[in-house]
Amino acid sequence: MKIAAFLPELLRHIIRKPATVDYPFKKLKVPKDFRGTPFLHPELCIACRACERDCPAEAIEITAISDVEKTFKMVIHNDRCVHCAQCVDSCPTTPKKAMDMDAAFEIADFDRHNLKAEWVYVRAVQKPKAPAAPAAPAAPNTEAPA
Amino acid sequence: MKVTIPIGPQHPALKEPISLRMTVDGEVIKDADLRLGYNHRGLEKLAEQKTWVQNIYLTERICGICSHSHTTCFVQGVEKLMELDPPKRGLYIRTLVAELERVHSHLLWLGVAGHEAGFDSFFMYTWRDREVVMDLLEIISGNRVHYAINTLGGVRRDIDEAQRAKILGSLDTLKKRTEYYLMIGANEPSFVARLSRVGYLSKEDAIALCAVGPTARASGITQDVRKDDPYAVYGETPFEVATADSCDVLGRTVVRVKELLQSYNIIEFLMKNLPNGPISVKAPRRAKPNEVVSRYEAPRGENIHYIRSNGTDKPERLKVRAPTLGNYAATIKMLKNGFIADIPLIFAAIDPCICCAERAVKVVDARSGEERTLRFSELRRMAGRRFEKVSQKRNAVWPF
Amino acid sequence: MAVLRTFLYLLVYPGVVFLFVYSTFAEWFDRKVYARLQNRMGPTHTGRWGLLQPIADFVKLMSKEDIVPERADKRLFTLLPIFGLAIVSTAGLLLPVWNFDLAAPGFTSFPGDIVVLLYLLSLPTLIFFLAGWSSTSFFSTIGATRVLTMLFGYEVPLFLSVLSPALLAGSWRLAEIARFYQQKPLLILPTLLGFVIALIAVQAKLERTPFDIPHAETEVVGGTFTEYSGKKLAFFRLMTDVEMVVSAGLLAAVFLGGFPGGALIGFVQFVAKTLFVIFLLSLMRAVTSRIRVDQVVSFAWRCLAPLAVLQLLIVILIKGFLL
Amino acid sequence: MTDSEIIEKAKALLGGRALEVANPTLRRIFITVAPGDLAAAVTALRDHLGFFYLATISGVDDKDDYEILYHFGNKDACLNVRTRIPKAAPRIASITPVIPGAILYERELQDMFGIIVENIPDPRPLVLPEDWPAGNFPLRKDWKFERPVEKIPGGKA
Repeated sequence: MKIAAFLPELLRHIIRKPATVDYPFKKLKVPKDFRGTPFLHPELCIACRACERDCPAEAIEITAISDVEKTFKMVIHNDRCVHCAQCVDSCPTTPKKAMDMDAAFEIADFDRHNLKAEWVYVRAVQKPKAPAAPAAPAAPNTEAPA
Repeated sequence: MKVTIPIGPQHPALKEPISLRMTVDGEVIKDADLRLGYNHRGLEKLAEQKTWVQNIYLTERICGICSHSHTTCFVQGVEKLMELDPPKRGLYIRTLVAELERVHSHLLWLGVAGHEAGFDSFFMYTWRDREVVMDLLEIISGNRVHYAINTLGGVRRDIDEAQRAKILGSLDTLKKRTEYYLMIGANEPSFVARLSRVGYLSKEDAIALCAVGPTARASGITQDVRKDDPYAVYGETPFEVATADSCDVLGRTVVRVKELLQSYNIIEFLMKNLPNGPISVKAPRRAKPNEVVSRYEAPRGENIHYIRSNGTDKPERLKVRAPTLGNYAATIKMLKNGFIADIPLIFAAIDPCICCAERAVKVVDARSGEERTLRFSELRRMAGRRFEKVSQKRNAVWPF
Repeated sequence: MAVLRTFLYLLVYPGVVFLFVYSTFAEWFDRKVYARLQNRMGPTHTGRWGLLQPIADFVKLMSKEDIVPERADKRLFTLLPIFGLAIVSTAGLLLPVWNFDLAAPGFTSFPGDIVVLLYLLSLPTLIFFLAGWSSTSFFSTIGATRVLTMLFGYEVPLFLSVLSPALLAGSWRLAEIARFYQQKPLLILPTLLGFVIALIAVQAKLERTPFDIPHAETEVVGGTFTEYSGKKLAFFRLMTDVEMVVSAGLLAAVFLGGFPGGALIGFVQFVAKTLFVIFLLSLMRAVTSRIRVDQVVSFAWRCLAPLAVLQLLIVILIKGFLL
Repeated sequence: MTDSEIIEKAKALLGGRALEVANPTLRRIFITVAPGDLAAAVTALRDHLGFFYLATISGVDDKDDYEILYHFGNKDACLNVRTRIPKAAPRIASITPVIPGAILYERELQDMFGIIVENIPDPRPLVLPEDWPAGNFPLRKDWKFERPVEKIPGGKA
């Protein structure tokens, strides 16, 4: 039973730099593959709805606009998304995945409508893995991700 | 003279909504009524409407601190249902994240115990050193809290050489700091005065009331699912079950710190003999009709999932029993004859994860009638009469 | 002219304005030291290094809604903070820093002012009890009874340990006690034991961490101040700050040899010595954990009181043989 | 004690009462018992086989009857005692005299399935709020709950 057992440790720290970071003014670096917000590469998406089916929070919504030109609209409800990156895992497109995760985590907002990200695109045709590099048709994407 | 004190559902000592109604005679608690259900989310009904893959992330959100334990318990059960055999490296990574979570959960608990006892410097220092583990988890799994590293048939992310070295490197700072906190916890007189002989739970009571985890192990029961029913790679890892027999909050603190030291050895063992190879196998979408009981040693105690499948891609029944629920009956027993000042400490001693255990209430109705005359009895009797008048007028607020 | 001097004397320099400003500075100093001891930053963004943080808190509280519980005795509930602040400010006037030379001391230095100061310092405890008692919520009543229970613990050791140096100096006048120890600095050593006891007892009087049981937020929510809000709570917070400055001033005057050296040097001495005492108080606040009410009383009677009597014995022996 | 030893001992202890015994995987034993002699079976298992720790009680809504599983655990295995009660007469005897810790899980059984647990020491609702409409029990298969449409306040639709 030592009186003031914590004293030496406390006194040692009185001149040291505090361990806390001054957050809004100085920010810590986010590690390499941090799971931030999901977003879509519209030119690679084959609209197979695998991500919509596997999303635990039902945050992905794919609607077909017109079957003639095979254009689709995907809405990612970022206010419902739980950032688990399951959509990236279940996305079957090879070699590069259509769904991807960036590192943005400061996405708080006053209006939940600002958290919806929309893409309208023509479905990419998934070339069979022919030896020649498959030239995916340059789909005219009409709206850049929000 | 009895005064009933409502602690909760909103109260600074309780991070989550739970209602404790203490009948108090002066500073001594006569009996306790625990009322839960304030954030019951109907998880078991919801699980029946989601597919196996979606349920992984649902079970992960049962508890914020021990999220990996519920996912692992669930994924192990479903792997048995689907007859999947996850590769060895995947199991090693899964056990590694389990132990890292135990380290961060116990360090968090040490801080909370310090804060409940008013020892804020201890709280600040333990939580500062907990950041080392949180950063490790963030580098491995991409997120500090919900790691989502489990998937059906293994894990989703691999560990490269740099991460392995970083883990081994930060182990000895953690070991040094934990031994320092064990010294402080056992030697700081004002802190020990708040912990020893508080919240006494004898071994017979712990057995009768089915206490789990560190609460039971601090009363001398060596009961640890990692030893009794080894899962993942605990069969091969050398470690001992930490127990104490002082049956009070100090014993639970010692048990948790010993478990921390054991976890460091396990992590070191895992990192040294991490086999190479694939980390997961492909999982089908449906599971044949079957049932399975899956058990897991969470930082707070034993987790049990009973899963039954009916051939579709959704479970027929998912029964989850979180460790805190098992300890509530024991908490009521501990609260009796304690002091008001000890309520937060006794309650924090079982490391309650209230959102996990949305299932328990228990009334102890030992209405001991004797009237203790105290020097301040006159003052308190006046207070008593004021409350009766007060409570009658606003009885809608406190339904006695 | 004399009226203007007394007016200035009362309100500006040694009086209310200076005391409030200095007590907010003391609170900033306490919070900054406490934070740095815990390896944190402490207040940093309000004013230079966060200096204006206590004032910012005070202004925020003054602008908040002011709720009075329905069953509470409204007049008592409202007057208590004002009484408390008044009592503690008048105690502040008695500190010996203001009368520069003993030949023509101001009107606030008279034989027996240490007794008045101690009495004025024990009144706030009664104010806290009444505050907790008159706001008829469960938690504040428990807080109130705890304030009284603790009072019986630390009051006697505090009085004994503060009065023993006065006994050694042979006078009840703070200015004379201070001058006695300025002339014979060596005699400060035997009273160091009293200084330690007084520090612990003052920590209990100010209800700071080892003894902040009456308003321990994890047990009884806000304790005595649960029902207070808005201006009343701001006044109570200011009152505890001023009480800290006054107690630190008392300890510095009695144990550390007062504040010699005319107006300017006396002022610098006063600031230095009170900040040293406040540093010791926040050190004690960072090192220990909160103990229970029954432990406070048993600790006080089993440990503090005997040491205080021992201190008294030492003083009497020295007075008898050496002087 | 390996699984087979436990099974022999359990069969010897329970005699005819053990209707069927299954051992699907290592350290998992399922014993089916008639509802009537549940308490006797639990006492025997607790005293002679050391199954004093009750992990939890799971209720399952199985088309025309309820299946209740009592999960016990000890050093060597996890033993699950299963009983079936018809939906028409959902009654079961409480095992709190044998294992006091079971009070919590029996309360939840009562709330979630509407199974009446006889001579339970404390019949108050466990998890459901006081003003929960009587008569509907969430975990029954026939209890449907349709989620309200999510209305996002403010801004464009």
